[in-house]
Amino acid sequence: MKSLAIINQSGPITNNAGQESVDLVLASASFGQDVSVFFVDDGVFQLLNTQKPEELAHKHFAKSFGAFEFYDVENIFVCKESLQKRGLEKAQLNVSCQLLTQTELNAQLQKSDNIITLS
Amino acid sequence: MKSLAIINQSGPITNNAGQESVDLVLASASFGQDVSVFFVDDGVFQLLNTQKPEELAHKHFAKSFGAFEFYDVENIFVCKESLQKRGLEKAQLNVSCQLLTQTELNAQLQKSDNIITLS
Amino acid sequence: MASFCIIVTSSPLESQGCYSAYRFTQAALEAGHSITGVFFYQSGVELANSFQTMLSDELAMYPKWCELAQKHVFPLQVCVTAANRRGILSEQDAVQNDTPNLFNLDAPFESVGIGELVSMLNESDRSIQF
Amino acid sequence: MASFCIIVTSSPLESQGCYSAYRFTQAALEAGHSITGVFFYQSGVELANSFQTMLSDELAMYPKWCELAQKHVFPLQVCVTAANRRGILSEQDAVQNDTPNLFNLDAPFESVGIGELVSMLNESDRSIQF
Amino acid sequence: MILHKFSVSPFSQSNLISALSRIDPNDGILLMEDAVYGLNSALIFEPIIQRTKNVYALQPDCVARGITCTEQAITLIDYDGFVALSLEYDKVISW
Amino acid sequence: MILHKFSVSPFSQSNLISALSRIDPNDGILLMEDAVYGLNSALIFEPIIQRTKNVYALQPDCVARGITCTEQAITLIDYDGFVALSLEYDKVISW
Repeated sequence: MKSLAIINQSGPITNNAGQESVDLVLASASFGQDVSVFFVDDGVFQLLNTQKPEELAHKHFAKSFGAFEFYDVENIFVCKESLQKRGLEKAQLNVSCQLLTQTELNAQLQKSDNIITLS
Repeated sequence: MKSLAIINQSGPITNNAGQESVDLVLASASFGQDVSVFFVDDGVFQLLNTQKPEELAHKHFAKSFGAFEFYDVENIFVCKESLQKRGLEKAQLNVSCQLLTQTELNAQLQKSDNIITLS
Repeated sequence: MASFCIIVTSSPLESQGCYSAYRFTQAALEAGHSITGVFFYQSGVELANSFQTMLSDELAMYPKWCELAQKHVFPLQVCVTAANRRGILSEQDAVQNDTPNLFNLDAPFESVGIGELVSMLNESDRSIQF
Repeated sequence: MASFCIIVTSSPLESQGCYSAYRFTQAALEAGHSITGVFFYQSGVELANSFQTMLSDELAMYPKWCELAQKHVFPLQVCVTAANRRGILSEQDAVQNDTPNLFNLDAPFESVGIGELVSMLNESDRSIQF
Repeated sequence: MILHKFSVSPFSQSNLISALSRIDPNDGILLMEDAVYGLNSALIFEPIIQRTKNVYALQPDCVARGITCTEQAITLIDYDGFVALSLEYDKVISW
Repeated sequence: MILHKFSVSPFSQSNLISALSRIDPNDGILLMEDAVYGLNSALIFEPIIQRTKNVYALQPDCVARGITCTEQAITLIDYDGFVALSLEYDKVISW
């Protein structure tokens, strides 16, 4: 089995990338793939614990992040620089995750056999 | 009859916005609408006279700009700042047009009843 | 009271635009304004695909637009050329293709030329694009 | 010689990605490499809509992909959930809807689950996304 | 006067910054959809409120994204306010 | 080592600038589709060629857009070269 990195680059409401990322993470993990999930650029907005997509009748797909650990998806990495640039702090995030510097992010990506971005 | 401003914001090959802008310009003009065409941001790349979309089997829709005058579409405005930022000069453009400063651009847009952007 | 022409050029799944346009239209009607019509162009035409099948817990914009347009009686016009390029065919397109049942653009959506947009713009006090 | 898994996530009319993927696939095959398959996900599934009708002087990617896949015998797999959300239905989906003729996803394209992507990734030396 | 409407994230796309100098001080600016993310960064909203006094943000889009607006110079509106605003200005551009 | 592939215009989207500091000096960068527009501006391509010596641009995409590459540090490749390049690196990321 190869390892797969899934990189989220878009906010949660503007398009379907977040939902289709969750679909991909859960399906890959259930097929035994070694999955890591990354949140970079506007993708970090998916993690904001104050979001209420119900306000716009949108599905709150970020609640599915809580299911990641039951699928043994434990590598959840967040770009520290992307957070800072967007005025966000770790305490505002809705999932337990590791903050990575740009260099650490590159090192983690080097470890994955395949990489898919969703934007 | 009201006047219509059509603003191009995307380059010629990446998506269908350029073709669908031409469709809109020619159809509106043939229905007697007073049409002005604007090229701003990456839209100015549609005007580059060295482009060869045939290299990628894409249609060279920018050739239709030559037909604008036969439809009495004579107001073709180009954002000077967008050109400069992208390293382009007026001599490289494929259609006769007026270069506008940001202030002049705003003034022209104030004159149009309706404004549609294509990006 | 004013009349609005609503233009949707963004794809329903790649932008919030189609939803924002719906909420704007709803609010305008509630405030007593009228909607001359909604014109779907560029990727906006994807909203008119009757085959769209969302999962049960996901937002489905297609039935929402149908319901609103039928309740308040305003047209949902779809540019035929933009639609055909994106695999959205009306019954008339299907008849021309000699496959009369194979279409996915159905009432209350109408397949029209761009001229209809020009007419709508001229009949409306204000146009708003999403 | 290597094997490639090609992933297409961009819409055919909103990006050059679908064309770039085609040229890459063609070049890889000409160099003697093999294509495990092409997986269409997100807006990339729109390429699989058999109703797409381009004007005669416009680039039509649908027939190009069909021809290349049939000549070199590799699968064109379309994620069923992503496709259904975008109004792209297979014959099986149509049968389930009790409208057995109303489908626009046809051979050589296949409607599959995401598990097929995982299998392709594991069987390929390299994956490239467009 | 024109109401300039922005819908995409100013962190990932530059159309707001590019359009800013095209906006007249008497025009209005409406931030909605992903453009409301700009409210989280003074680096982004400062140049906007310096350009014109008429800056609005669509509150339902802020609430859905979990974004709060702390800047007094920006007026929060709902969809009813959006409809009214579109009639206060002569026309709307969706950049 | 990773080949970082960019496809959108650096004039309208910021993903290239955002990703740059995530790129290792031994990684490669491929500019294709609208990203080749960056070749028209030293402000854009200078930080790229300073990040890594391994910078490539897809020539057919330049030709189609009418863009010429004057910077010697950037290697022009065709689709055959793109296929070869994707195998020289361990993996490809499409930002």
